[in-house]
Amino acid sequence: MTVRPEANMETLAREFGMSAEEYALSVEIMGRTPNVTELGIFSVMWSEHCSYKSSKKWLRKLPTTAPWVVCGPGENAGVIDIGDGMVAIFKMESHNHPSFIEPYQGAATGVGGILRDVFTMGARPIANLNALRFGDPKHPKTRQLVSGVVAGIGGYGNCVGVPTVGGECTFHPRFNGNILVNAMTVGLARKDKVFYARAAGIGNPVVYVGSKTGRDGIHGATMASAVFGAEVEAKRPTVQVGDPFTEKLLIEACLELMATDAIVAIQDMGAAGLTSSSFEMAGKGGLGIEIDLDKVPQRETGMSPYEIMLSESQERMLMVLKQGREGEAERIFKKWELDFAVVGTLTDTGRLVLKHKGQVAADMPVAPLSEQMPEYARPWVPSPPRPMVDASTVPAPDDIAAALRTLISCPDIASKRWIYEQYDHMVMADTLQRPGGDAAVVRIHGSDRGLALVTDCTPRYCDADPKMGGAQAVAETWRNITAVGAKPLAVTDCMNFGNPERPEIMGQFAGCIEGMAEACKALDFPVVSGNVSLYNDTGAVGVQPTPAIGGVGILDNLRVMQTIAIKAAGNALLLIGETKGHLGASLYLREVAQREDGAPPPVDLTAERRNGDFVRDTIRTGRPLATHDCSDGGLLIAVAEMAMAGGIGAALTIPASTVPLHAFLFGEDQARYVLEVPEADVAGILARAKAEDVPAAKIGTTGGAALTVNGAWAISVGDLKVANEAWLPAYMAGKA
Amino acid sequence: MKSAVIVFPGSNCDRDVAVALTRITGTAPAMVWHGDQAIPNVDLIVLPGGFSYGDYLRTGAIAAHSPVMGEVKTRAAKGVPVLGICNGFQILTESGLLPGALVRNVGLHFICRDVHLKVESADSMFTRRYKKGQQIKIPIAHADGNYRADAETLRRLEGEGRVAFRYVNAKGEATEQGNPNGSANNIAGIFNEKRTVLGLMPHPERAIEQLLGGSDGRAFFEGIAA
Amino acid sequence: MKARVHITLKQGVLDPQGKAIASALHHMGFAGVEGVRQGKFLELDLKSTDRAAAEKEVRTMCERLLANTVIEDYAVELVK
Amino acid sequence: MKARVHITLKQGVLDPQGKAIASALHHMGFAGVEGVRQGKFLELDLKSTDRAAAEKEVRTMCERLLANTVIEDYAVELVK
Ligand SMILES: Nc1ncnc2c1ncn2[C@@H]1O[C@H](COP(=O)(O)OP(=O)(O)O)[C@@H](O)[C@H]1O
Ligand SMILES: [Mg+2]
Repeated sequence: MTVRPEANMETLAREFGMSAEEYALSVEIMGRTPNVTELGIFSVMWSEHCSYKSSKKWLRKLPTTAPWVVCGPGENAGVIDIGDGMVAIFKMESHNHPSFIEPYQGAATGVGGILRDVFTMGARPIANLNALRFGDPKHPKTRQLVSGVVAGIGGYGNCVGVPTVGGECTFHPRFNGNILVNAMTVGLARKDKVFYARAAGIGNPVVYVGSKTGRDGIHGATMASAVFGAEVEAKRPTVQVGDPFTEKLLIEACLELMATDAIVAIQDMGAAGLTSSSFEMAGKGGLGIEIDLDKVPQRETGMSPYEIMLSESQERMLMVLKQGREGEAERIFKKWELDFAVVGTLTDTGRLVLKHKGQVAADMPVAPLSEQMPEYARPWVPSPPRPMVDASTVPAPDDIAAALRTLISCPDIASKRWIYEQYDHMVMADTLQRPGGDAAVVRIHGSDRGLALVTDCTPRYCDADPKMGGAQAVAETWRNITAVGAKPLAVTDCMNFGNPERPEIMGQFAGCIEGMAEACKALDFPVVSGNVSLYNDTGAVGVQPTPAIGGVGILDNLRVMQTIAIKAAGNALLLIGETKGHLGASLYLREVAQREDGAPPPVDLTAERRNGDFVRDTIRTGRPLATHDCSDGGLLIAVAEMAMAGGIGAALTIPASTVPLHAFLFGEDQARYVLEVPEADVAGILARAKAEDVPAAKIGTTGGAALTVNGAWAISVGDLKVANEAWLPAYMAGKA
Repeated sequence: MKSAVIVFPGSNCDRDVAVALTRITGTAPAMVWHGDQAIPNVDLIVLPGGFSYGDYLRTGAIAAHSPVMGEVKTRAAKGVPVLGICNGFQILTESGLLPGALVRNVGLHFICRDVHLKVESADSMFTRRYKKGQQIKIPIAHADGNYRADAETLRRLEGEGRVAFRYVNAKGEATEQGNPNGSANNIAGIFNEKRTVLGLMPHPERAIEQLLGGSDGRAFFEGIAA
Repeated sequence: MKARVHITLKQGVLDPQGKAIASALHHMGFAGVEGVRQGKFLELDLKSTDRAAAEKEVRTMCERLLANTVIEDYAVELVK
Repeated sequence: MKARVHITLKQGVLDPQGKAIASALHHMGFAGVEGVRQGKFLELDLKSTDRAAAEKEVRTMCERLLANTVIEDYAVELVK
């Protein structure tokens, strides 16, 4: 970086992605023209990625409290009380842009980053999940992106030894130029051992640990906020390489030091590295901080203050220790062969002062950078509502079995085994429900309780109706947790949208938030952490709005845990919830009728809650043999998945109603579950449902080697399984 | 039954195997940091799974030169049983305690799933609670489990009955389809000459209770405890 | 014809493998090692007998598959 | 001084990576590729200025750590 004359600072600010107003504000805060290092710091701190300047206004609408919420949004991750003196700490984060440029390293460092957000708070990470959206399978880049992203997630998570227990993966042409890679980590800590980023204690040492700082990823944070264009090529060197081995050592070393009481505050170095971590710690504590950049461990020679401060080298942490505890901390980090350096001290000046080779390289006030951080009320227009699709106008298939086969093998429903078998989902030996069901269940080590974990979102619904889609994403997450028998507690989110400077994109954002907020309130399912990724567009094409939801629930009694697999022949299948045959924005419409239109299924939050609570109670008291919710593809897909998982067929008898048969089978009405129960229990459950005003009906009987509907359209479970399992491996081998 | 689990930087199944040993043998193992050259007096040394040193260079290669491995070799020579699971197996071949090498899976991917195994020999402390020919289901989780050795070594291993476990299909046949990683002769685990050292890629410690998806690994630890 | 391809990390890109190897060598007592960088080495057997054409083709393979040009450099060498 | 080390699989040892690369190249239409072998390439920075001593030391490193001589061959080359 060559030093430029002051006159060029304004031009440089523009290159750094700052607006004219933002630059003027930075001059005002400084009381002078900022130098290159200072300007660089302003630009990353005020980048969309770090400042949430376009989204903050909306995020405030989300409910974030509940009696069990220990710490909501604002810290590195959310913290909830799960009883027995324990807390779960979790968050989801995007690594979309880096993963598009370099899928392996982009995805890998995404996992590394979210792990650090969680263990920096004192939690041992116990599970990873990931929500992936790729472009059209036929698009020439898609296969390579899938391959690289999956290998990167596995490569990192497997090596650090945290099981990757779930996630989702869907495809749509709207993601051709912008894939979504969202990673979630869940950790466990003792409630009295949670660590925060608030610095305290003037004179306390500021300590740097982990890997050395290199020139990697400089201005990565602003890249994540820039619309992709032709200049993507030029930005390539900003890719960072992850080192999961060092991360593993860092986890162990941090947890070892956290077992003592030497740490005052700790913060990982994520986006905008040393800059955001030092501002965050000093800012939260209302203090100043002085850093000697020459003490920062460096991998390369001749690094400028600008480069050191903006580097996004991975696997690094910053912490404030109690005075006199440096030796003890150093011994631990040396044992784990990690870099350790006291790089600065806390001051009472309220300023960040950087020294470099005996000179002051930057001297700026801490508080104004966050207090006067730009916040935009960007113009927005609501998405026009799409018309409801009348099921009777959608042609019925000639052959239900053929339609089922089409759906069960379509990219969005096809088995994702090819993906999750590349993830070590069993390490730590507490994975009680592996990928492939509704929610993963991970035992709380040494206890007989478990956490139910899931990620969910249906972007095509959000695109059709952002508000309904936002509510649906929360509701489906809640439902998946319920379906394994757990009580849903809280969520994290990852808001993936296009360019917020376009009013229709802001309208999608506002709509999704509104729907999410309503659902979270109605379901007592607060948002405790999250992440926003904007500018996911290329040219005029933006991604489908995708508010990915990561949910956490508690299963107090592992013995009642439900799986989706049919357990035996001769049992009844019950359908809980009302079926109106809603085909708008459904997969049936897209994959079989070749139409992508219509309003998404309405989400009735009262029904959602009532039906879910009923199912959970039934699981606690009555023990169904299997439980599965209905989502993509509707009832018939849900039953087919239960049959494939158990290797046992079923005969469905759909009650006569005004709903056309194909709409009953493939409609994506919400708030529904399928339960396998012994015949003897049917009457009791139906009576209870009736008493509680929960729609419920027997819709079939398990048994045989085939799935049939009203005595016809038999399709063997074996064939279904082949169709369901074959697509992804064949596609990845270039054969589909 | 006293045991020690060696912890290398990057080991990540150390706790899992310690839990299995504690629950099934009734005694918690000593956890020995790789930098320590002293291993307590024990009846079994375990090299756990994971990614020692990130599996950089070659899986198990750097760990094989860790200070503690000198002592492991000395003990092994004295007949102290040594068990290497997954990364531990890779460390055993890299350090020469077992013959051959483990290279990248034929499909090139990391694979995590249950596999069927055939117990080829019940004639060791590790396998004595199984029956020869018994078929069991145990998970694997590795990218480099493809066992390779020259023809002469393979002949010797087979001839001396030193193949402990073999990958098989659901019907118990050692076919290509039943072989998840391309290992020569479908080999999943082998003994040293005295059958006091065992290396295997599958993870018996992940199969010790029904809740985890299976308990076929229990007999493994019961044999050790017996 | 044979092509020998060296694929190395671009300058400044972190090399976790090289770092781990260097530190292992130190622990083993090889104090004279100041740094290690790890790369890949590929040998390709080619049908082609036209040197210039072969080189061009291998370079295309590098761009499209063999090297990850975001973080790696490559060098191609033709040998008979 | 710098040492360049090539580590290649011994003849006859299965090379899944090389095989996969060759087949990927075929799929991409590079029909002229008859086979690919993948190896490693290490660059070591050494303090030593004595060429012969350095070479000997690097060979020891190869024997003891860098190569697995059960399946791999190595070649050492000193530069500068
Ligand atoms: N990217 C992924 N990573 C891990 N597991 C995945 C991934 N994609 C899908 N899965 C797993 O496959 C199963 C089915 O996924 P999905 O169709 O999204 O479930 P649902 O319809 O219940 O939302 C789930 O258990 C999920 O965890
Ligand atoms: Mg589900």
